[in-house]
Amino acid sequence: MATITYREALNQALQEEMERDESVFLMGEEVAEYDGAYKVTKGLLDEFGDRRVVDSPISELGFAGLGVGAAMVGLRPVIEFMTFNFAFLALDQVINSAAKMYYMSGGQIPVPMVFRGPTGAALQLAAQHSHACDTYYAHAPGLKLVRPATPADAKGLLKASIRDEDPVVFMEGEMLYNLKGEVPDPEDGDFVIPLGVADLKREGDDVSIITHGSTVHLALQAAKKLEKDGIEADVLDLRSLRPLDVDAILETVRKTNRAVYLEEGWPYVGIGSQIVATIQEEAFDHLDAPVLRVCQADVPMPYAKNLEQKAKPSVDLLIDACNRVLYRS
Amino acid sequence: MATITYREALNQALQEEMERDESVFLMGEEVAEYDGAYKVTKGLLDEFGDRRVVDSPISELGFAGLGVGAAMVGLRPVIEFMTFNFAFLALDQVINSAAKMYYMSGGQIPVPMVFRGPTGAALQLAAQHSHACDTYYAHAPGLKLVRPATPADAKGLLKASIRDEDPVVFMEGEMLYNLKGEVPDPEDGDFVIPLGVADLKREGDDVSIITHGSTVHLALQAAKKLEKDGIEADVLDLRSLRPLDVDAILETVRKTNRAVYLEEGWPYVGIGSQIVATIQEEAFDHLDAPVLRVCQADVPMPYAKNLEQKAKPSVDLLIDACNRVLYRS
Amino acid sequence: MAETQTKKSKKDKAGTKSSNAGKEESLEGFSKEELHSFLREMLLYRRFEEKAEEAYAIGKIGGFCHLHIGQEAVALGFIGPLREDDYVFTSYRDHTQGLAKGLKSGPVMAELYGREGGVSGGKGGSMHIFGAELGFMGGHGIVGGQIPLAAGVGWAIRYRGEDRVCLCYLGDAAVNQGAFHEALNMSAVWKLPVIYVVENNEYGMGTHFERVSALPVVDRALGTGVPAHSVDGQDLIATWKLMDELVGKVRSGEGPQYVDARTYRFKGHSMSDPVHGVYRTKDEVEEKKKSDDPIIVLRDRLFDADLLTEEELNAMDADVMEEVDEAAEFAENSPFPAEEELYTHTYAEINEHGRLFFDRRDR
Amino acid sequence: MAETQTKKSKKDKAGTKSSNAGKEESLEGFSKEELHSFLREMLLYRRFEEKAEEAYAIGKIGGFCHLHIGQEAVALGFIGPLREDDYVFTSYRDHTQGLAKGLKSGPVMAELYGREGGVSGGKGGSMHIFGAELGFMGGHGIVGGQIPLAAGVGWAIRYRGEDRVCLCYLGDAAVNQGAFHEALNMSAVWKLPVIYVVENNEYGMGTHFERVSALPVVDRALGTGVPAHSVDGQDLIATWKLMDELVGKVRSGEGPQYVDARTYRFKGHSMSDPVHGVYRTKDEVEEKKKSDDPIIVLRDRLFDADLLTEEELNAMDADVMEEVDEAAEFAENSPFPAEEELYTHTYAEINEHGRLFFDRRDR
Ligand SMILES: Cc1ncc(C[n+]2csc(CCOP(=O)(O)OP(=O)(O)O)c2C)c(N)n1
Ligand SMILES: Cc1ncc(C[n+]2csc(CCOP(=O)(O)OP(=O)(O)O)c2C)c(N)n1
Ligand SMILES: [Mg+2]
Ligand SMILES: [Mg+2]
Repeated sequence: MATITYREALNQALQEEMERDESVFLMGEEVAEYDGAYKVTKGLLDEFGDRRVVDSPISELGFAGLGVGAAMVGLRPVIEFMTFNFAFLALDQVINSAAKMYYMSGGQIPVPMVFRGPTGAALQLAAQHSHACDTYYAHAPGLKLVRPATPADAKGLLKASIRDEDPVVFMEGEMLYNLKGEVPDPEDGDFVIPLGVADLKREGDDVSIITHGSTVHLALQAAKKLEKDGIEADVLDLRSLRPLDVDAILETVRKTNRAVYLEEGWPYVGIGSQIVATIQEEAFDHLDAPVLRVCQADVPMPYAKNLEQKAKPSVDLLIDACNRVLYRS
Repeated sequence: MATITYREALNQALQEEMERDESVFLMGEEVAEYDGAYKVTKGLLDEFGDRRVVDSPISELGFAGLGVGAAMVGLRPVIEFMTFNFAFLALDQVINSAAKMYYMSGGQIPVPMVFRGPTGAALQLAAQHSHACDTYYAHAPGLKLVRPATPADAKGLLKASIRDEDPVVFMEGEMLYNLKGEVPDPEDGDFVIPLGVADLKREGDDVSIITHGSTVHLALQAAKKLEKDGIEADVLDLRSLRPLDVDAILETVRKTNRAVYLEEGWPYVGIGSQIVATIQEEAFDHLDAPVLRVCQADVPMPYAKNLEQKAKPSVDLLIDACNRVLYRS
Repeated sequence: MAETQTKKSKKDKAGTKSSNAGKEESLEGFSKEELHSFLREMLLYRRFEEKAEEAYAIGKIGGFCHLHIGQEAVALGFIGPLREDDYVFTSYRDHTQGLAKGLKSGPVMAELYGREGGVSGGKGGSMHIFGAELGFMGGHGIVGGQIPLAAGVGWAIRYRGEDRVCLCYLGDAAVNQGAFHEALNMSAVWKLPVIYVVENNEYGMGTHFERVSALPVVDRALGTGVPAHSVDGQDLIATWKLMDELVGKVRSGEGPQYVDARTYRFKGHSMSDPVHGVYRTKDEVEEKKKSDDPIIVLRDRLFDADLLTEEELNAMDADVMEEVDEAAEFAENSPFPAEEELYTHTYAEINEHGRLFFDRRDR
Repeated sequence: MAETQTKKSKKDKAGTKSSNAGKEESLEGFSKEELHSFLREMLLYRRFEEKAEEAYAIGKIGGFCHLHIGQEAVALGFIGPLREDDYVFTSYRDHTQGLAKGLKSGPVMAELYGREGGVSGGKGGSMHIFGAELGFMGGHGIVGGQIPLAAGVGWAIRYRGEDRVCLCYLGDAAVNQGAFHEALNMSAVWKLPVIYVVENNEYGMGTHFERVSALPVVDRALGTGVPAHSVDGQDLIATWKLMDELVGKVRSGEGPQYVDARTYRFKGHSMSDPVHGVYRTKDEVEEKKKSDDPIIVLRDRLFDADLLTEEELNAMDADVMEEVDEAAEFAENSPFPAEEELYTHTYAEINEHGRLFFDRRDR
């Protein structure tokens, strides 16, 4: 085990998969000469050359579609969106081409590829650059959606995503790139985490905090604080949203009988609403309180520091929600 | 009261608002010379001329953005998407420009406009042309989202949407254009239905069927059948999804203690998931059974007639869900 | 196209075209056999579409159905010069291009019928004809959506160091899409082996191209750096020859090419639309059918060159009519897809863990 | 830009430029007063951005902050010739264009600080400067996103029969967006009164334009039918003159225009990026700063024409420095927005019925 950053973990995954499989290539804005806007692709141009690590023009729709086309004939493109904020421009190709191709061709044309990049708010990037975009991709059958929260998950899940036969939307946390964590050494063999397995990042019997992506760390902080107050929380990190580990969700809810969903995105028709629906459909009798949700405020993200802080989901809001499902407030 | 079609009702609304307000204009593919792909804009070119009824190139991103720009300086564009299937191409302008402009300009620049067109599956149009797109628009604060199910609602709500100071996504049912219904005569005064008021389309005490858009009619059919079986259903048509008439939802649920959400769209992170979340957050103790959802099958829409029928939500599936929340199955 | 067999026979013309006397059995470098196969092929497309029209009228085919009638030379003229391992993309107006790339008429018709025996198993329908093994890459319903996909296949060809070519059809109206600009630019920058062909039938649904563009189609790629060409797409021989030349350039690494192929559609935009209306007159359409039918154009050239007799033509037509009838029969006899097929092909890989589908119906 | 006040003074040059002797107090048709105001204005932009840089370094400004240093003549040269009731759009690199359109430096700085006194009340920040009353329409963060918006304002001008003009800046990298192609085509078809100006600083972040385009910037609009022009955007006078001419054309109904304005950015792409690196060398930047600084270019022309003394320049600079200091002070003293402002301005109309917000926090 080595302690490396989330960024390095992603970089290792890309490097290993490109080495393993000649059909994998990277394309996106600034991924080659600049080493990636967030330096995730650092060194890959040097190692693999400009055939396999390619700087694109600022043409999100175009290069997303180019990736889909290349995947249609068997390459395994990894298309980087500098951030998913810009991928709205490409959404037609992601939904109408990538997600539907295999189906509408009656199984003739799979689209094995990854769309990856950071999502969610960073610091004071304001309305157009602070968007947690999960909902837009989770909704569409044909896509898979992966959201790693730690360096190890980032590496293991990216490798699995690149090997998957379907189009995978792989969303990284814009604020996680410098996060450090233990990751198995490359020498110790191929480290792949299968999609669809949630990870219980902390155990407790009193309340289930379910979450995904960057907010996993917020959940862990809140759980620590709750612990001081005598409350033990399960923190379940879903890791992928399609496939979704429904069993793990039901298990924690059946244990604690109370749950809060925490996410970076907007509440209305957010991922949390689906998880709430799933829980109440499948564990209705196990619930001692309504499942509550803690999300971004339902507004475009403001720039001002104080407003932005208030807009984001916080440890305090989460603790408050936990107290409420425990009827302690 | 005259009995007119949904199409005519929309046409009347456009005609009246254009007559009332010089700043309203229509733009979209085939809206002028061709009278609209679905003939909604019939006759308007003749009446208002090609300054106000404008055929656009096939440039969804471009003309959606053009509409936003025109609204930024006070016009009231009504932008027609031939269908919302094609609006994925324009989503960046709808979300990143229209929805966020007023906020990020600190209230300097409102965007009073309507994006309208049909959504949902028609008959055998296959994967790329059969998309109920509600989720994509409901999620984003800054947008309003309206979904009329009857001619009267179509007229009254479109007039309200055009007059609204914010960007309104107005989704029509592709299968509803020929639907007939009573609509107040133009001579009897301005017929406007405010956004945010759900309509109880049928009353019953046993179970709440909550829905929006084209599936309202499916719900009414199911309710009739259930009646024969001694079950009386409330059928609540939400009519707009932002603003959402939460009070009406809670009222019916508090009365019947059992609810089913019916919608055309996909289930995962669908509108229904949000309504379920809302109900369980705000009427948890009133629920005698989990709220169930009936949606399109979670697959891209197939072309074959039999598969398409199976993919769509149906009266049978809805009745089955009602029976389940009544614990009758 | 009833007039195919009644219009002036070769004999009327025989005396006037003395220049053909004593010629070899060829025309512009094509053998009689080839020329006959061209004519047969285009007749097949025509009769296929007519059969589809019939089937649509009686409810055997549903949804949107866009016929290629009038544009047959554009299908054959651009796909004919390709190798079997080259690729073709097109829009929703895709039946005859599929046939041209080698798909059998039966499975294509069965796809229109939405049957199990259809090329896409009945899941795609008229707008989504696919034949992956033959390099026929669909059949795309979003105007302009196929353009970046074709660039991607071009990318893959170059990536693998192959000498294949990717042909991408698009409609005239599709040049107004941003995707066009983005994909052609990338193609030019990376010298991708893609030939973009605009089937310029003057209209996008009911909108004449001149109403939505300040420049003619051929000039619309000027800002991208992809070389542009024009051709009379109703003239099969001219089209074939241009394509042959372009394929040579592209195969040898010269990079992408762009073609404005003038053509005309004799039917409505789709089966749901009228043939003419406010946007074009009945006279315009009738005039075009007479003067600008690619099948008649080729037929008459063959008559004039003494390379075709009326009997041969009739036999040919009877032959394709039979093929088309068989295609319809094949479609008719093919069962509807099994209901379990609703969920298959959503994903190519059903992951071992987790849930992929969320409708909670029995599967 | 410390060298502004130390570089060769006019006196060194006085003797060599005899052609200026006996001239009126003007240059290329601009009065001395005008010329001084130009120089002061560009100095203000420079000092403003330098102050923003300082403030960013000490954490007063957050997020992305894109400076315009090196590109001042493009701001002034295109906005200067506009009327107050004309409109301007630009990208996220938007501070000095806002100043040029008449926004006060204090409220612009306060916006960068995210304060209540900011032009957008602190909600927009560096990338979203707006001044609706002055026709400054922002400040847009999605590359190319402002292009269709500007076409829309052009549409509205034409719709209302006004003689206003809409100026739309975009970066060189933005010409690769589909939005560019779509919006320019519509502008040409409908003859919209919009002037599209590419601030061609050669790079989009770390990518040189030649790596992502087969054609030079000026040719990239060729496929749209919008007439194209080139100008040296570091030469304020040339830029102003070209714009003046174009504004005349556009105001009189000639339709849209497109300009490739050559310029250069002296700083990193944003405050988070290095000034140079793999994509350009330190030498390249230093050389440009010396030879291609729009302020030095104008200054030296004025020195040479005996229209400026070093003392005047120093006074001018001191003056703008004071203005900029005051702007920073204004920003510093402006409070953070009240917390209740989190929800305001999401909607312009809070409907009487129904719920618009769904986070269930107290509001
Ligand atoms: C993005 C998008 N917008 C609109 C449509 C609806 N539509 C289908 S075909 C068509 C006209 C296309 O015309 P053209 O590209 O000239 O092709 P043609 O039909 O003439 O072959 C339109 C508007 C669509 N399918 N996709
Ligand atoms: C659609 C989109 N893609 C990517 C980005 C990230 N990004 C911001 S600025 C920029 C470079 C733009 O360069 P250019 O248009 O030349 O303008 P300049 O920064 O040189 O003024 C990129 C890639 C973005 N904001 N929007
Ligand atoms: Mg056409
Ligand atoms: Mg640039």
